[in-house]
Amino acid sequence: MSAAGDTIKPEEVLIEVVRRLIAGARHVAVGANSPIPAAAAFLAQRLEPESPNVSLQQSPEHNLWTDGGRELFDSAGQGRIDVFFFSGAQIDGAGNINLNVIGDYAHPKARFPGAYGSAYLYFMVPRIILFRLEHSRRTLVEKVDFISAPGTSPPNVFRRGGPIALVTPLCHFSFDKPRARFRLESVHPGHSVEEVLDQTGFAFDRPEQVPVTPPPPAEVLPLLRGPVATELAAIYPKFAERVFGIPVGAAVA
Amino acid sequence: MSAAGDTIKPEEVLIEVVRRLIAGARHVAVGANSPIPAAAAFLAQRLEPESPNVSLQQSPEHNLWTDGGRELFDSAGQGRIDVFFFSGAQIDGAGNINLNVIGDYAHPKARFPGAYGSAYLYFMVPRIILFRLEHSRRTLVEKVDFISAPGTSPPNVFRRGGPIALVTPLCHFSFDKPRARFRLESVHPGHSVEEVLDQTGFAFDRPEQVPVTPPPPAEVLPLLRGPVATELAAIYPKFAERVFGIPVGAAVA
Amino acid sequence: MGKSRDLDGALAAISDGTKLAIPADYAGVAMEATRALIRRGVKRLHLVTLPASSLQAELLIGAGAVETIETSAVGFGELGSAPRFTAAVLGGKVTLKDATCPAIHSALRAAEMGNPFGTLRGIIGSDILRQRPDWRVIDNPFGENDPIVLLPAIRPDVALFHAPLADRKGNIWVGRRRDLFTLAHASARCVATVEALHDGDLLADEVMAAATIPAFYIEAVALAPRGAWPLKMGDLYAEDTQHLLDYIALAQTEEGFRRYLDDHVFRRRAA
Amino acid sequence: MGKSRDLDGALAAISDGTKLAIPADYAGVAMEATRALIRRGVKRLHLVTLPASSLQAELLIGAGAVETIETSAVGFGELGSAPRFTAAVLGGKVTLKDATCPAIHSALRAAEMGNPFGTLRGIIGSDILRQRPDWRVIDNPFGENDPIVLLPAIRPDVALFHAPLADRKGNIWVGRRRDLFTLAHASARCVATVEALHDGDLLADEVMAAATIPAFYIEAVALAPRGAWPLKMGDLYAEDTQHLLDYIALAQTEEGFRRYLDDHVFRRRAA
Repeated sequence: MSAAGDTIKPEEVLIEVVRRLIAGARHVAVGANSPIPAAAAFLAQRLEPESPNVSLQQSPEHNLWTDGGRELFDSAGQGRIDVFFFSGAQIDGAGNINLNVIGDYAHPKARFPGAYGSAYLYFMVPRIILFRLEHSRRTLVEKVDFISAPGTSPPNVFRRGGPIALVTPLCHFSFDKPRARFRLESVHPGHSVEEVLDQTGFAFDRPEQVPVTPPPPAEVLPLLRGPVATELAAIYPKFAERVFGIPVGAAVA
Repeated sequence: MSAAGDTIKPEEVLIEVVRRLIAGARHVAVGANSPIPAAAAFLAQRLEPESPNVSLQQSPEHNLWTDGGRELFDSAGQGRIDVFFFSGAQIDGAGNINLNVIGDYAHPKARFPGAYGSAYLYFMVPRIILFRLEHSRRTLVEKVDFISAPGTSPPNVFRRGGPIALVTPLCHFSFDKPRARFRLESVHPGHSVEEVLDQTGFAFDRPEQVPVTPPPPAEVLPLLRGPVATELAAIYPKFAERVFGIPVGAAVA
Repeated sequence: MGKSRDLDGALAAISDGTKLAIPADYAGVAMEATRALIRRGVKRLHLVTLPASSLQAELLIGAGAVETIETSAVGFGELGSAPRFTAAVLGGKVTLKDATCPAIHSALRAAEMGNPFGTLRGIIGSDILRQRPDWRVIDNPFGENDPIVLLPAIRPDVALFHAPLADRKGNIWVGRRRDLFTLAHASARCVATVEALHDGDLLADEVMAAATIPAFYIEAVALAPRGAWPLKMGDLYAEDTQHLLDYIALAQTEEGFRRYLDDHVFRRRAA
Repeated sequence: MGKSRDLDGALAAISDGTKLAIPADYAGVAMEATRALIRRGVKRLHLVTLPASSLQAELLIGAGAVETIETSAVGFGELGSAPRFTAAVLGGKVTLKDATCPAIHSALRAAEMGNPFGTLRGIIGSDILRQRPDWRVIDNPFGENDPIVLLPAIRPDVALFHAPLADRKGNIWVGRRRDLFTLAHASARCVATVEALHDGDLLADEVMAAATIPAFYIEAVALAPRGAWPLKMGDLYAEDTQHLLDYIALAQTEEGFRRYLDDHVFRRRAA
């Protein structure tokens, strides 16, 4: 347990898990609306021996792109992007993600913004990390209503990437590609395997003894809550306010 | 006859013919190694009521491209280029041009630089003007040894452009696309239909009475030999020296 | 003088039924022009977003100006969903052609190159592909049993965007918003609003020329200082986050949305 | 320090058999680097020119460094033909893959996008197509009886070019020589020589950033003032026309070409 163990927020645990998953990457690209991945990437830039390139789709000031929005997709197509992140309104046990609709596509019950680049990047980036702040049977389902991007593909379909992990406030799953199934890697401090079983709509593998997720170590926390939180507030003001208590507008002024 | 009729150089007649052929164009693009088209285009910019865009592949200073060399081909594909120019080691009676080899391709007798963009632009630009400074049975042949770009295409092949004229030191041919044949439009001052028949390796149509090509009118000649020649010398020093007597190096310094 | 117009004059190129291409927020969104289009009551637009949109598509859809939208997403990122877009899709009031970002890039680049289709890896197995009968899967002729997606080229009638600078000839400096080149090239015509006019010729300066769309692609330019408001404009000004949050709250109902239009779109005309 | 190397160090990425992509004269040709490669005796290069070349391909071919060249043309424009290229083709000393400019653009852009092939209108009926069994004609699936050409993507091992500026991180400012972006993106690695070093971060200035290739595409950078000589370098210096005319005259014979190499390539090493 870290020194500040009991005050650690769920988002901070997620950021720490993501930080470990992106270790050693040369280029971490972060899509729009992804504050947790952005925070983890900013940490990696400060902590990794070989500071990775970090590009934020959301922020021209924090990106390395000079050839338009297409350059992210081109770079992924060229094999230059090692890590990307997705969430999903629904994520299912086979790693399929749904960013489009709930219910029948022609007459949906709920509609989300859309698939963005997921249907492409999910194939092209070796390490896709899924994260979902709501861990429930509503979000983690047996089968998504709509496959925005499939978790796996038949062997003849060109694919160099896909999901490697799913991170939630309860736990960290890894993805077993040959079996197209998730495996419970660890449960976050304060939660239990029973809770995960209870709240997860899909079947998953797990070891006999499920480890506890290590929280952010003592040397990481001040970095996260200090300079990284400030950097984040300029791009994700609402998130930075909620998690780190930085008032909206403070970073812009 | 213009006032300076007897001193007009063959290249000046060609430039004048080209100038008339590009009348009304919105965008005249000139490839590498094309001093005569460049001169005609510079004249058009000074004389046309609606000054055309003129872009020179050879000269970044004289072009409007800001998206790389590909932009010429992209623009042509978009239908934005009205006029382009080609020459050819051989040009045949069906409008085929050869910029590659003489003899058998695998064991050629002569080799030229290559096709450049001809195999594409010949299809995409509505008004392609062919010009050839050597009018002989060696250059204007019944059938080219190698088709760098074909004069016409079957009706199912997408094609919005092609040759409209062939200009030589002797005469001006127009191209009859449905018949895939050249037609003699006019013979330049000082030359005859017999000479054209004698020096041309392909069969062509002609009217009963073949007109004489009008030489550059009196108001065009000073423009051509003055500012246009100077403009040209910066890009085509050898041509400007030979035709207009401007020493090589004068324009660069 | 050249291609400069007042805002309404510049927007004359956009009429009912126009296939209108617009950029994502990071590339410069012509919001002042969008409000002018809504005031004019434009109808039946076919919107194409390169590749996603937020307030621009949302307002046009809410105002009933859009018949079809081809997009990879409409939303406000972490601020929330786009309420009028969501309502219009759920209510069947707009034809939605769901796409994915690089598909729209590929289809517009195909138009830019004069090709009838673009190509795209990935997507196979996505229901997006299943919902797009206009997209085709072929067997890569250079591979073996290697399916790959082809997308018909998208050729918009008009591209509309907001850029930092224009000169008096109509050359537009866009900086690193390179998607705007694709939009200008792929579209038959192009209308831009700009923050400011540049004295002199943007193409005469090699440094500025490198990020300048030449005037021969541009139909009309209108001056519109802070013309992307309340969205951001690169390094020039930030998004007006509070305004967007207020909008999202208001636009949860049709009635609230109408009030927003009255306050922020129609009132300007009276002013 | 970072990606800066001395010239020979930077060129370590190019070895015997490398598939090497080079730009046309207007985009910035790394001539000083080319001379260094010839001095080192590099062999069996597979040259890809985007889309044509003059002295660079000519010298490499004359020096016996090239096994295959894929190009739309090698020549000196109005100054004349490229004598060693011509002799090598006529003598069967080099494998020539004849192309046409937009085909090479399309094939490199396909690699840039991660696509297995590029698409191209035109060409049908050209003998160039007939001589390229690696190109395919398919029936456009969005048309009817509408043949169209597909070209396998070209993925060079290394791109080599000359640019005006680099900063200490390895970001390269290329101005409007936008083909260099395509070369850097399509190639696995990229080596650049530059006229000068820029103090500060090219990406930190929005005006410079717009025409800057980010360092993460760049393997190594070497300083080479007047590194394109005797070719031109945009608005920085003109082509040395007299030198090229002298070269063309000398290189009409193998012996004359060897004398040129002694005088202008090998002598530099001794100096």
